[in-house]
Formats: sequence, C-alpha cells, structure tokens
Amino acid sequence: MNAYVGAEKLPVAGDPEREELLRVDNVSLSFGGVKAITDISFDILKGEIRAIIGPNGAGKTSMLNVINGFYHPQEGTITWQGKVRRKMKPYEAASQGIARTFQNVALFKGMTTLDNIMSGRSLKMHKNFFWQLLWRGPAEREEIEHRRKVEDIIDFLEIQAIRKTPVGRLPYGLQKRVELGRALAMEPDLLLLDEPMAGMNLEEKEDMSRFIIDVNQEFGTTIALIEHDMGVVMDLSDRVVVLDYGKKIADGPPEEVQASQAVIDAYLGVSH
Amino acid sequence: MKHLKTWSFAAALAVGVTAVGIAPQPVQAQDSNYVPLLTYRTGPFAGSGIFIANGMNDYLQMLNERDGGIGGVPIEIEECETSYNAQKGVECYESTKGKGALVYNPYSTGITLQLIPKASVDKIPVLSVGYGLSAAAIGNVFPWVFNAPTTYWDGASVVVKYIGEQEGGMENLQGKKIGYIFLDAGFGREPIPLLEQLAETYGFELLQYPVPVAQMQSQSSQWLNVRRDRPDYMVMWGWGAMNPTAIKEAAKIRFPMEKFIGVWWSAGEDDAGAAGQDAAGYKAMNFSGVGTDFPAIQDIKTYLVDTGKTQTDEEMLGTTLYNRGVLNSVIIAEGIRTAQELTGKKVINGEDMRMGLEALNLTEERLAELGLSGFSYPIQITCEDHAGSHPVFIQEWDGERFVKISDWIEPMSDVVRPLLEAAAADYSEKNAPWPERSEACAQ
Amino acid sequence: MLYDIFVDPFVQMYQMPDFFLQVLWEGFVAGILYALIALGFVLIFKASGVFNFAQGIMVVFAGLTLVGLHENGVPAFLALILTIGVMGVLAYGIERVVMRPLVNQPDIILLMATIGLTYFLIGFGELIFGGEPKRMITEELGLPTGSTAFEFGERGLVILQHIDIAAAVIAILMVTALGIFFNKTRIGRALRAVADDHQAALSVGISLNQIWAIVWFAAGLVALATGIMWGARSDVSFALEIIAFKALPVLILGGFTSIPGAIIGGLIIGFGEKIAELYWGGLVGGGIESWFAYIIALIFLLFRPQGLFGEKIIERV
Amino acid sequence: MFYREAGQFKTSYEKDQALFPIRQDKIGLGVILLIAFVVIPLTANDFFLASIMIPFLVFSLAAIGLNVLTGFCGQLSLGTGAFMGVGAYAAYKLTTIFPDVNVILLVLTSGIFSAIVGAIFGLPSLRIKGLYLAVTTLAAQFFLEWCFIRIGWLYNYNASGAIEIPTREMLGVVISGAEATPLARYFVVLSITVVIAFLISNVLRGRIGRSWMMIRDMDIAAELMGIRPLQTKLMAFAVSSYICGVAGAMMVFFWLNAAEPSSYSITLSFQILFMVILGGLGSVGGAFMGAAFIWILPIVLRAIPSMLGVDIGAETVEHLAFMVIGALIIFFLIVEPHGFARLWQIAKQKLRVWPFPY
Repeated sequence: MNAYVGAEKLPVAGDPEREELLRVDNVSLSFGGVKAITDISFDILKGEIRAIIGPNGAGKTSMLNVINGFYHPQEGTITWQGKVRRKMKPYEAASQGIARTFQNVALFKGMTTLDNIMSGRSLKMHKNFFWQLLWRGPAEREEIEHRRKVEDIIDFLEIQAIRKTPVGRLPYGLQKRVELGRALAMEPDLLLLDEPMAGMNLEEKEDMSRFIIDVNQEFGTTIALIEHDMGVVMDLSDRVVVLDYGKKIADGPPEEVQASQAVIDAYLGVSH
Repeated sequence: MKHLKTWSFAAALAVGVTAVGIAPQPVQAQDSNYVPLLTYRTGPFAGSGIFIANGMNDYLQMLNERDGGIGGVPIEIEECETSYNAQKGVECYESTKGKGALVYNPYSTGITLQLIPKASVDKIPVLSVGYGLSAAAIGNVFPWVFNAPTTYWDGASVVVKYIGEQEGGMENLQGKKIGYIFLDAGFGREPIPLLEQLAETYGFELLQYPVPVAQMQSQSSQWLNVRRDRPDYMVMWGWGAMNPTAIKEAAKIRFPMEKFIGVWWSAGEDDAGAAGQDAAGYKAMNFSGVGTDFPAIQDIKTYLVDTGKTQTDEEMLGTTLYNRGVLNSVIIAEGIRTAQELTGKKVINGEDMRMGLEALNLTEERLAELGLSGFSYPIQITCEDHAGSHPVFIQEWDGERFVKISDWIEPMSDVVRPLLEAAAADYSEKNAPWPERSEACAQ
Repeated sequence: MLYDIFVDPFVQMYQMPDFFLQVLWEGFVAGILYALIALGFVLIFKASGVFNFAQGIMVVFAGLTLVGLHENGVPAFLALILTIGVMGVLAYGIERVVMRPLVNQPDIILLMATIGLTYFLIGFGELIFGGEPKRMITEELGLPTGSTAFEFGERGLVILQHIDIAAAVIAILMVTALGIFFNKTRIGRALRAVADDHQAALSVGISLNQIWAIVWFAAGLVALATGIMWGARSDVSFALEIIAFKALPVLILGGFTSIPGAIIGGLIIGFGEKIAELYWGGLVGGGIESWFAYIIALIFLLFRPQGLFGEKIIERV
Repeated sequence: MFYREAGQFKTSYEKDQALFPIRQDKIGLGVILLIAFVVIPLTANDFFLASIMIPFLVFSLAAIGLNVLTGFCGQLSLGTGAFMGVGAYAAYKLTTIFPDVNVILLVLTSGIFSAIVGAIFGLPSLRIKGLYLAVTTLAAQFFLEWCFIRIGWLYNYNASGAIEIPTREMLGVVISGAEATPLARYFVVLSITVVIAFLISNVLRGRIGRSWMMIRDMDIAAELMGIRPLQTKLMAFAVSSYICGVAGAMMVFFWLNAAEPSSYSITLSFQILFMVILGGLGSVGGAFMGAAFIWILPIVLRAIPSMLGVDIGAETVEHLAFMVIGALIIFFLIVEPHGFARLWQIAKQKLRVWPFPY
C-alpha cells in the first residue's frame, strides 16, 4: 500500500480557489434500455488529479466516453470551461483540449513510436496538402518544429531507444507509456487515463505513477484517471469519485472515500 | 520460415530478371511468311472462338502440309491467346509484330479498334473478316484495314431486306416493330446507326435490347421486355455465350423462332443447338459455306484430322464458324499469293500483304481451283472498297443443323455506302490529324 | 417525366397483370439462384470468418466437372456422385493448403487468398475440361425441361419453366437440409459453436480443421446445386463467375452470417432488380440490372449497416 | 558488408526525416532511376518498352493510388478500375474540348474528375467499414461502367462505343496516338509516375499521411485525437482516385491507344488490388514490386514453353498461367502476408547483419 514513495500531494481537495474545469450534471446513459450511467454529477477542478473508481461494470469507462464525446448521454449536461454542452463529436473534444489513453491500448499498431507520438500533434499542424506535396519548405519546417516537442516527450518518458520501433512489437508496459506520450503530445488541458497501470508489474507501476505526477506538477495538466489499484489511487489522487452499477456512491478526498461504508459494501459485493 | 521467405523473394527477383532477358528480339524470318493468329480458346467467348481458331489454323496448316505453303514458301503460324481481352490483344500484337507479321485478325471489335491506328504506322494490315469498324470499308481513308467480305451495315440492311421480303414487300414494313438484341459493346452497337436510318426510311419501329457483357448469361429481363413489346421480328448481334442464352430465352417466352434472325456471328451450331428442337426455325445470316462437301475441307480432314496434327474433332469440320475461320484463312492465303504475284517476291512483308489484299480477286474459278466452289460468294476487294459489300445468305436451324434457305441477298449498297463514307469522314475528323492515304493503288 | 416515374409503371402492372406475374416469377427464380450462391458464402463465413470469393467459381467448377465427366463417357448419375467426391477432395485440399496456413490473418488477406483460389480453379478447370461453354446435362440427370403455360383472359399468359420450379424446390430442400444439419446433428452443433466463438469451441474439443473442411464441402454441394440450376438456364462456362458478384449485395442485405438472411436477401434483390429493370429501366436506357442491386445494398447499408438480421453494433473503446 | 548504416549519424531532424535516410538506399534509388531513364531507353526494344515497361509503370501508379486508400487509409476498394476509367474518359473529353492544350496537362487534369467521383463514392465510408465498404465500392464499379456504356457523350457518340486517342505532340515529338514511338510514350509515363510517386511519398510521411494511417490502425482512437474521420477518409478517396484516374488516362493515352468500357472492368480492379496486396499494403515501393510481379509474371509464363521448345497450345499456356498465378498468390500470402515490401526489408536486414545470421 505504501510502495509509492515520493508521491506528494498538493492540498487541492475542495479548494474553493481552484477554478472548475469540467462539470458533469445529472448525466444518464443507456444502450437500448440497459442503463450504463444513472444520474451522475461531479466536477473536476483545474490542476487536480481526479480518480474515478468502482467495481467492474460500474460505468467508469462509459463516463470517460461521455466526457470526451464518444457517447452521447440521453440526459444531463456537461460544462467544459464554463460552457455547457450536450452533444459533440469526439474530434471536437480533442480540439477543446481533452486527451485520453485507453483501457486496452489503442495505439496505431502499424506506426513507429515516433509517428505515434507525432500523431498527437495532428491538431497543431496546419500546413495544407499542397505544402505537404512539396515537403521542402513550410511542411518540413513545421514537421521539425513539432518533432522537437515530440523528442522532449520521448526524453521525458525515457523511450529514446524505441523511437523507430513499430509499436506493435513493443511489450505491453512500454506501449502504455507510448500511449501516455501520445496523449501528452496533444498538450491537453484535461488528460483522461483509463487504467494506466492495468497489467503492469510493480516496477512499471512506480514508473507510471511518477510520470503521472510529473505531468500533473510540471505541466500543470489536469488528470482524470480510472484505476483499480487502490494503493495507486490513494497515493496519486486529490479527490476520488466512486461509481457502482452506474450510480455515484461516494465523492471526496481519498481517505474520506476509503472510509465510506457504501464504498466498502460495493467492493465487498453487498447486495443493495 | 525465415529461409522460405528469403528464397521466395529470391525467386521473385529471378522472375523479374528473366523477364528482362526474354524480351523477344525482332526476327525477320527469311524462309517463311509469318502469320500470327490472335485467337481465344478460353474465356466467355471461347465457345465461338475455338471454332474460328481451329478453322484459321487448319487451312493454313493444310496448305503447308499439302503444298508446302504458298508459292513454295511455308507459312509460319503462331497463335496468341487474347481471351477476347483488349489488353492481351495489344500485348499479342506488340510481341508478334517485330517478327515480320503479315496481317492481323483480331476477332474482336475492341482489339480491332486498337489496331486500326497502329496499322498504318507499323505497316501491317488488319484483316477483320466481316466484323470490326464498318467504316473501314472506305479504302481511301483506311488503306490498311480490310473488312471483306461485307460490313455489319451491309448485314443489317440484308436483314431488313429479308424481313421486307417475308412481309411481301418493303412497303409492308410500315408500322412493324423490329427488335434488336445485341451485345452491348462496340460489336453490337456498330449496326445501330444503319438500323435507325432504315427504320426511318421504311417506317418500322426499332426496339433496342442491349445485353451487357456481364449479363450475357442472364438475359431474362431483356426477353421479358421483348415479351411485353411484342416485336414482329427479332434481330440479334450476339457472340460467345450470349447466343445460346438468347436463343433459349427466346424459346422460353415462345417467341416465334422463324422470326428471329441472327448476324453471321450468331450462326454457330452450338448456339442454336443449346435449345435443340425448340430452336427450330431460328435463322442466321452467313457468308461462308456450311458442311464438309468441299475438296479443301476434305484435304484438311486427310492431312490434319486423320493424322492427328490438329486439335479439331471430325465433328467440328464443316460447322458454320469453323468454315468461317477457313474462309478467313483463304483470304489471307490468297492475299499472300496475290502479293507474291504483284511483287515477284516469295517472302513478303506487311506492305506487300496490303497490296495483295487490296488487289484480291477471289473469282468463282479461283474458288473452284482452291477446292471451295460455292464456299463463298466471289470476293473482290478494290482500293476504294475494302469490304466489297458482298451478298450474304440466310440459313435456318432445322433442329439439328443449319440449312441454307435463301439465295445470296445483295445488301442495300445505295443506302449503306454513303453512310460508310460519312462514318469514315467522321472517324478521320475525330481522330485528327488522321493520315491521308499515301499508298498507291496497285490495280 | 414524373408521370413516367410515378404513375406509368403502376398502370402497366395493373393493365398487364399476367406480365407482372411473369416478372415476379422471373425475379423469384433469379432471387433463388442468387440466394443459393449467397448461401455458400454464408456457410463459410459463419464457420471461419472467410469471405469466400471463390464461391462463384466453385459453382462453375462443380458444373464443369459434372458435364466434363459426362462428356468423357461417365453416366450422368455416376458423374454426379463423382463430382460430389471431387468437391469433397477440393474442400479438404483448400482447408489443408490454403485455410490452415492462413489462420488468424486479417480479413483482406483471406479474401485475397480466395481470389487467388479463383484464379487457380479457373486455370485448373479449363485445363482439364477446356475453356468453351458446355451444355448442362439437364435431361440426363432426370431434371424436368419443359414448361407449363397458364393462360387466362384474352391474352393472359404466364409461363413457368419446369427447371425453374425444380430450382425453387431444390433450394428449399437444401435450406431445410442445412437447417436440420445445423440443429440436429452433432457436427452441425459443433459448427454453430465454432461460429459463435472459435476459442471456446476449441476448448471443448472441437477440431476447427475438421469443421472447416466440412463447411467448404457443404459450400461445394451448394455450389454444385447452383451450377446445375444455372447451367440449365444458360450454359456452363466461366462467364457465370460474373453473376456470382450479385451474391454480394444479397449478403449485405441479409447479413454475412444469416442463412434465412441469404434467402430473403436473394429474393429482395431478385424481385427488386427485375421490377426495376422492366418498369423503370427503360427510362435511363436499360441495363440497370448490372448495378441496381449494389445501389440498393449501398442505400440499405447507410441506414442499417448490420444487415437485416444482424444485431446493432455498439462500438467500444 | 556493403549494406551497413554504421557510422552514418544524423545530425539534424531534416536528415533523419529524409525519404531514404540510409546512404546505400539513396545510391540504390539513384541507380534505379539511372537504369530507368538512361539504360532502358538505350537498350530495350519496342516490345519491352511497349508491352512490359509502359504497362508496368501505369499499373505501378494505379497500385500506388489504391495503396493510398487501402494500404494507408485502410479502406478496401474494389472500384479502382472504374475510377481509372473516369480518368480515361475525362482525359478523352478534355482532348476533344481543348484540342490544343498539351496532352500531359490534360491527363494530369483528368485526375481531378476521378478525384471528385471517388470522393462521392467515398461518402458511405463514414458509416461502412471493411468488407461492407468493398461491396459499396463495387456499386461504384458497376454503376460507372454502365455510365461509360450508356452515356454517349462520354465517347463522343462513336458508333463503336470506344474512345480512340488522337495524335498529339509535345515539343515536336509525337507522344500520343498510334504514331507515338514506344520510347516517347515510355518517357512520358515514366516521368509522370516518378513525379507522382515522389510527391505522394512526401504526403505520406507528413501530417496527412499520418492521419490516414491513424484512421487505418485505430479509427476510434484517431477520432478521439481530433482527426475528422469523414474529411480524412474523403481526402484519401480523392487523392487515391486522382492517382488512379491519372493512371487510367495514361493507360489509354500512352499504352492502349483505344479503350472500351470493358477495359476498365472489375477485372482491372482485382488486378490492381493484387498488386497492392502482394507488393505490400502501405508501401509505395511495394506497389512497384507488386505491379512488376502481376504484370510481368504472366508474360514470362507465356514465353516459357516456346523458349523451352515445348509445343503446347496457346490456350493451355494461358490456363497454366492462370493456375500458376493463383497458386503463387496463395503461396506468397502464406509466406509473407505483408508482401514483397516486407520481404525486401527482411532481405535488407539480412544484408545488414551479414555474415552473421542475427
């Protein structure tokens, strides 16, 4: 439980000074009559690490999918940086500054590590087709300018050696790291991490935790993460929201949530 | 597996390298006349193509066996399989033209169209016996293209004339409906301008039923339309697998067979035979003899079939399309002979062949000498007229074989010729700058 | 113009009901034949996820073998049995040489492999039996050849070909037999298990290889039946292969894995294209049959990408 | 030994991002270009130029076009033949309307028309994926083929229904029509193919190429990263169809001289698809290798019997060729589903570590 040394938390929980980045109000989502999320509300403050936890099938991933526009909730609103939105295309979320990683690594398997991370810069590159045809000149300059930024991320994540390796050939832990790099390349305001440490060994988990904290502290990126490893969650997050069967059962600082009877019941499988 | 990969790659490379090595060098054979035959014995049109290919091959080969070739010089025959495919046809052309080819018989309107502009450049004539571009009959515009004995337009005019006769006079065509079912490609569309013109002249209604190549074998929609429209006569321009299907479908909707007339390419025994007795009464035009009662055909039997030097079965001898192939080769052979006479050379080239074809005069006496008396109408080609617009006859399927039921019917040259000239002018204008005829007329 | 599109065709249908019935019958027969080809596709796709492009050529190959054997002096029924044997050997060979080494490859590679197979079978079939079209030995097999005409009213006439009736009957028998085979036999149940989940099927001891050989054989039998029927309508030649493309829109409509879907899809396409061709085709110069089915399929796909009988797909990340 | 990159250090990102970062590859490309532009024209005969090299280059370009769509953007298309046809008919119409404009310019312009048509038929790709999309591209194939037959305006109402290419000159040299020498046509085809291959390689390594590969590899992730799927796919359809259209126009203008609708049939679509798959999905170099294999192999196979002096019929050779091609396709798919491009890489890898096995 205490393997995560050096994870120093900023006292942000419930800090009224902090600006609200995202707000979810009374969101419900169902697929053909099956309710995935029921009437959930919570907020994410700028600069915090917010964890979403819950047993399997609690609707965590669906919640992330709602946040970045992949699923459209039947009810409720989402307020992003003060603006209310209900329905948006997934690619719009990206341009508004939401980036994410996926539960089952969703890298571009046919591309190298470098290209994968470069793909995160797609939205920030604008030279049109005809400049691309010529390459020499603006297109190349733009490419190099972004390549520099990407190389910084590669250095930060310590993956220089696998720069030119197709990601399909990398071990799982490294793939997760590349995926984080790809999301970072988007320079997001909000970074959604879907089980960033699933399937990792202890050492890899430590590395990943360190990266997450560094990202949060060095770049000031707001992070929302789903994680099963309670130790990681308690050490990393500022605030935790707990879902069970698509409903919110607790919300608050880690210690508080950990003590909540509802949460304990949920995890122990007490029937409601 | 690793080794396998390396090996297979090496193999692929080797194939590529050999490919470069095999590019044939131009060879001018000194002791023979080289005739490439563009044939198709496979693909959707093979059903018709095999007969033609065998007929063409056998007659030339028979000349080699019996007479040692033409004028003492053997004919070097090479078949190239085109599968009726234009790409492969052009490839065949390119790979054989360097070997001193005398003449090309593409047996596909599509390939013919591709070769027409090349003919004058490469100085090799194109001989399309009763197919191809109708306008090529105008020798002054197309000095290198020959489509004797007759064009599609002549053929179409014969059909209309014949129908007129059946109805007791051309004036009775007024108000009649004539359906035209055709292969929806260059071949089938050729006669349409003429048919439209005739429809206007004689006041009959022309109904068109195109059959796309891909739909050749499922024509039920076309024939349902025929059933609805109830035309008085049906005329067909079909080839390959289209023919037997059409005749079967016609039988199916109980269209009166005696009012169904096909072009000479829809005159195969297999075409009508597919519907057997149901097809009795089906008619087709023809310009080449049917049967084996010709000494030359008997020679093919003696020299080739009986000795096993050909792929031809005995039953195939004398069939309509086989004999058509023979006639094609007769024209080639006589063209070579005429060229030899004109130039005094034994081994000729494409330019000589062009002169030979242009001066071709296959008289009745000459046909008799060849052992083909009555096999064809005497064919004469002139510098102005490369088709000759020769008459054709009508044959009828009696349930087992085709029987000639009419005399030679002259096409309506007075209508056709001006249209051919207009079409030739149109062609040369659309393909401007089309070269002026520079070849002297040998006659 | 509007009259031609919206009124005239229906007036025609009303005025010539016999003709309309005939059109429906032709559509029905064409639909049955499309459905048979589609059925072959479905069998293989269901069991192995392979989109078998070679189904069309298997139809020709089976027909060609049958006719070719007969031409070489084998009695019709013996030829039929031998052809079934040949299809069995072919199925085994394909499983051994093509499918097994390519297991777990992406769809497109498997698709390409079956197109390679198509080329091979074309060359092989023509090499042995010759490239020219052949006449189907309809009578020799004891199949009916005549036709029955129903006349009514003054000019009313509907002609039914016996061979078409036979085709419909055989198709129905074939589907019933397949239904029984899938539901009642041990192998059939194993097959369905494989269709649902390869891994699970493996874990309960079902041999995938055996199953694949069996479905290819079943598809081969369907191909043989199709080949006989279609061959009897025109003739047996490789030009038939092109018609097999028609099975693709049928599959789109019916779904790639549904046997009833293949039948219903086939009938929709059969009816649809005949009616469209005969009542509307004339407006644009005819011949719309060559693409009409695909356009139906395309429009259909835009509204229901999963086919008639497929379940709605929920995308996950 | 001679294929080593050791000691070649990239000192800038420019150099690292070059098309051919390894010196030996650059030299290799130079040698190939030298052979193509100098050696072949000096040594080859007309048959080799007209029946092997010109079709090979035309097909290579078409395969590059399809590769953009299928190999890079992951959208399977069986309508390539028809898109090539659109280019051909457009170029033909353009030469009729503008008889005095340079024919190469018209051929390059004709691609724009097939790009538009391609983009229209690419619209369903937003909702339809994989094999289903392949069937909708078949709709394009058959519908367009029907248009080529039915719309007389497209072929200037020629009675034959075919398009025939007029004679056109550039700088005093006849480059199209029957009078054009194979050499002149070869140079035109070679130049167009090389230039387009080079330009498209630039696109493929940059932002746009990357966005196509994102869609191909994981469309959902790509979308969540800000790639607009419809726009990106349509662009791939347009660019791919442009290249195919130019290839189709070259096919009739500089190779066949005349074309019927059946020249652009489904068979052509399959031929090109084979080239792409065997050459290697997602590889421009592979497109050349695949085109060489599919086009040249049958010619070689047909030539073998006569070279060996075996006397068998032309159709038997054709049947055998079909069998061998079919079998080889399956063989190569089994041995290396990623195509010749991957085999080439493996071979290079071997060279790199030679004489050690690993």
